Amino acid sequence: MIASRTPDRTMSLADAAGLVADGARIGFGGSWGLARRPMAFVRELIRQGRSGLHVHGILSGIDADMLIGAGAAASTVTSYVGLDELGQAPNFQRAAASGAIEVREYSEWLITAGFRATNMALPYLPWITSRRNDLARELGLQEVRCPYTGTPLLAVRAIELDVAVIQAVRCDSAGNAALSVPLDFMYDVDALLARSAKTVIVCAEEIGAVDPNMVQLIAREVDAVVHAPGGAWPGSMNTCYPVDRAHIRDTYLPAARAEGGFSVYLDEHVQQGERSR
Amino acid sequence: MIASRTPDRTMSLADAAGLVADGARIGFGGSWGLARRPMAFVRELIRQGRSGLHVHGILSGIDADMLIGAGAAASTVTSYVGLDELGQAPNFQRAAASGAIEVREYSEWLITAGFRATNMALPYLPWITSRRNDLARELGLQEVRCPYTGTPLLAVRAIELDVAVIQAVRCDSAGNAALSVPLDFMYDVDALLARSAKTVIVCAEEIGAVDPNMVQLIAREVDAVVHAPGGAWPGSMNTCYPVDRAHIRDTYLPAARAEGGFSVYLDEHVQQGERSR
Amino acid sequence: MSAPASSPPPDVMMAVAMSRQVRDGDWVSHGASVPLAGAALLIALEVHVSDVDVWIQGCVSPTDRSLVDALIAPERLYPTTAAHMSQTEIINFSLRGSSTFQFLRPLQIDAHGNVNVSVVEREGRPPLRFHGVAVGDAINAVRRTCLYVTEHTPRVFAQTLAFRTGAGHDDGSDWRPGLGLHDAGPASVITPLCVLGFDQQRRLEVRSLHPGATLEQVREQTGFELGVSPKLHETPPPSEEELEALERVDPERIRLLEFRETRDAVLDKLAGLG
Amino acid sequence: MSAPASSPPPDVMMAVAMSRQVRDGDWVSHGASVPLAGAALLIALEVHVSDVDVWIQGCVSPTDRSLVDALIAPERLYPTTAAHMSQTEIINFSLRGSSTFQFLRPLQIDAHGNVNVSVVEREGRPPLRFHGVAVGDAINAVRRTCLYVTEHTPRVFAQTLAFRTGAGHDDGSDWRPGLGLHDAGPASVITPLCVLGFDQQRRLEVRSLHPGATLEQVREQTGFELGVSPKLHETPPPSEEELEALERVDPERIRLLEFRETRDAVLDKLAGLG
Repeated sequence: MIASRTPDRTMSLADAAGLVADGARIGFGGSWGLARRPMAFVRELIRQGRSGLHVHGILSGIDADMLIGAGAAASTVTSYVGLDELGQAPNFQRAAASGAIEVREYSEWLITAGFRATNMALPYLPWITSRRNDLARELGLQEVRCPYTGTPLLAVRAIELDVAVIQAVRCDSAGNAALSVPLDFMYDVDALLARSAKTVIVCAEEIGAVDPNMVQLIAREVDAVVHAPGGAWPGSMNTCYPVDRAHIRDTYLPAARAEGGFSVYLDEHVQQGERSR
Repeated sequence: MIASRTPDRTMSLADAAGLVADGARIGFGGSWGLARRPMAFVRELIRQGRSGLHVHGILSGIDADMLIGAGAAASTVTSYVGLDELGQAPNFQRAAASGAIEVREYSEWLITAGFRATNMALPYLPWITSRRNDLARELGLQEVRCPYTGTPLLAVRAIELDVAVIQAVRCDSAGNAALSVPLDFMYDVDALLARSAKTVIVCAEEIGAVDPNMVQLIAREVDAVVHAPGGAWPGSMNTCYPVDRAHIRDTYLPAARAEGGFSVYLDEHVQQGERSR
Repeated sequence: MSAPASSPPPDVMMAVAMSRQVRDGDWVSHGASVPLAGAALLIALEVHVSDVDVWIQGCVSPTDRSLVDALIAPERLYPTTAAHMSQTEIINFSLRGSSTFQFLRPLQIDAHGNVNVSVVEREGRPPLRFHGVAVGDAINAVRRTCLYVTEHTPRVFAQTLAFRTGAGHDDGSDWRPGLGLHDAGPASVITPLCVLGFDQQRRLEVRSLHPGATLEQVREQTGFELGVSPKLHETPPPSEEELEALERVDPERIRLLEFRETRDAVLDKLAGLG
Repeated sequence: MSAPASSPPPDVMMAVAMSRQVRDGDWVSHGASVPLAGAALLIALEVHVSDVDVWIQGCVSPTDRSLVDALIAPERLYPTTAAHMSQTEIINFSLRGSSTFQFLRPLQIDAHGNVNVSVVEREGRPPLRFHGVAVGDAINAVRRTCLYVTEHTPRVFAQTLAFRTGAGHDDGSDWRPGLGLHDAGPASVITPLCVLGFDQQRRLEVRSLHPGATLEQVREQTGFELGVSPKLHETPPPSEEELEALERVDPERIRLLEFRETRDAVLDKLAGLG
């Protein structure tokens, strides 16, 4: 009798970041701009000098802002890049205004619609909202008609990713991942985003057995599992730790706001590697 | 300071069945033909003499068969009517062959697609499977083209219900319902079906507080909560009780198979009311 | 119209006026990082309504009514919630027309309640780009949206929007039928000066002036012709009950985060909390 | 080709032949009430493959490998599963082409692997209506489907189907590209007599004959012209390992439920189990 081999998908942060090519379409999970964002992974991408990334998120935050500040991003495809109640994302604001990055702004509902389409292997999904606005026009969304009722609908094009990276509360070594325990408000759309990607990387606070009722990504859907405790810092991680507001307010934001000031931040807080937290 | 009123949506089985009109489009939840089907509710509909029902299910079973045998059904709209490993559903088979009921056969994927459309308030959902077959032809499904890729796709029309009835493991008096604990294989499509209905009735094995992580229907989505312990009998209920195989094999099936024999079954096992089990 | 000796501060008057827009029976979908709207919602729950459901940070009707928790520590709401409702489900729920009320804060509003949340034009410099998040969808799907702005200026109430993030009442026509949309859209606008509603032509009109504000002042600060409701009145000042509720739910005055002048002070406070 | 003195019984030969269709790396989506396919899958897991994932009754790769539990007591699988995967997600997963293998049992199969699971024609009486459940979708989306039938007759292998529930290889053309479908479809057919595959024109051909079966017999029992693979051979009889595994996973011979003659005896047995 053969015992099933349980695949071990764990790898180092460096090896996992090595799965991301320059110019990749990469999506980051997370709930708002400072919650559950895979920052350890973002910092590793910067240390490895990745460039030309097309940064996707359903909502984005400090992940996108830091990549932009490091010159690693070519575009953003998301419905939000900001730091929540702490304000705007300075690197994003500057790059968007100067045209240094391309901004492809979706609404939150439209971008989930694009990922829903990919999840169902559809090239588009019809949609009823975001009508008669400049957002849909700017995105070049076409109109379709229901063949039964004649209703005109927006056609949201499927959004595909090369890589998705999610910071999870817990994951086993095979890849069964509990993204959020208890469930927070974006856990299920993080799974939508992951399922739109060819390669899925889970960074987990803890590696270990996961309650089968709380598995939000199945091992088979995950390509790499990285042990990244504290990996959402300086953002928050579910019930594990809160936002490091002092760091963002007193260190991150001033550096990001100063023209040319961000390289000092990167030298001090990124290039020297992850600290244990 | 006002304390929030928690609405009490509990009502008697009889009152809840009174919410179903003759000729209603009614959907029943459940996992396969003999699992988690709201049979106490079905029996009450028969006792109240309901007729002309359009019986929907993602999968259907003894619920549809019993309603057909009682002359309460005008049509079935589902991807399965059967008694699982115990075999075919005799009342359905006879009525389908004779034309006594209209059979609108979907595939399981197409019918969930129809409910997914309604869940997103779409009049149709594009779909890639069930291609070049007689099922799609028989249902009169149209083809649409993706406006971006030109891909021809099946258009599955949204399916709307007047009433949905779900047998749940546990529900609070406001209507927060755990359909299945632990999660079985159809819990989420039961929620899809419920969310396609104007009126949602939850029959629960137990009335009481529900773990917020296990709530699959939110109180606001539920119109009536019925305490119906043992309500899935003679089918099974999740981990609560198994199928009463002896009853189905030795009593139900012979009665349903005999031409004209089912009225005796109804007299003995339905008309006399629910027994405590 | 006589102004009282001391008018209530704009954050108080706005929170209270906004709270009165919530109705019994509502399902309120609540955004993040909008503590003024949060204060209004909590006042409503404390004083005005008894059977409202709230969706906030993925939680359905948590019994924790602390504004600071909702803003910066959503994990404290989790143990007090009746149910978690995922992002996909709340979107679907709203698409089906079941979400009946939401506060939205635009950068600009035109005469028909169309909104810009995306672009700030700057003289001699490229425009700044912000994000609409779900505004362009919610304003189409949620039955009644209450728009609010913390500055009432001609730049905010603009003849022409820099960018239309969301269609409110479009050109004033009843444009929703036939597009798969329910009857929905902006129902009111609350500013530091007044409460606005929509007339029969779905054009903004002044419904009530906050204590201390004048019609001339409002018109001067609005970039388009503004009608006046035949029932124009003074916004009833905050009641004792409303003020007590506000103090109860927001003792730290986190709501002031949404006002330009007090924003930094609130951030200082937040750094010491949570 | 010489038949051995005693041929293995059809349920054993079929279960074993079917088990050999599963490959390392497969994701197998498994249906309900198909214990012969269940036995085949469990033999595969016990003997042939080491890194296969199984989706069964909503459970992903439960370590409980009892066939009777999978058939009539799925709740016993729950505590042994790595994860629950909902119906919506398994459908999406399959639509994305990630489900690589599935057993399907049609009522009829034509020369290009199109299948009927819906209609049984009866002489002088109206046809009986059955259900395809997900067959018409799975045969389009799952990368390799293994069709199987427990009777090999001209009525089963029909020139013309009474109803086409699912398109296998249609008219033999490569019809999937351009329709949003992945490369997928029926890869093999197992019967009580033989193993069939598809030739270059996507037409059925005999690959191997079970011990005791002859080509003449197979052709006689097939309602259309049947090709023969240039590599035609005898189906290797069940190995000791395979037989032991079968005995281990299905000591009650629940698999016989799928054969007409033994169906009632199995139901008697099931009534006493679970």
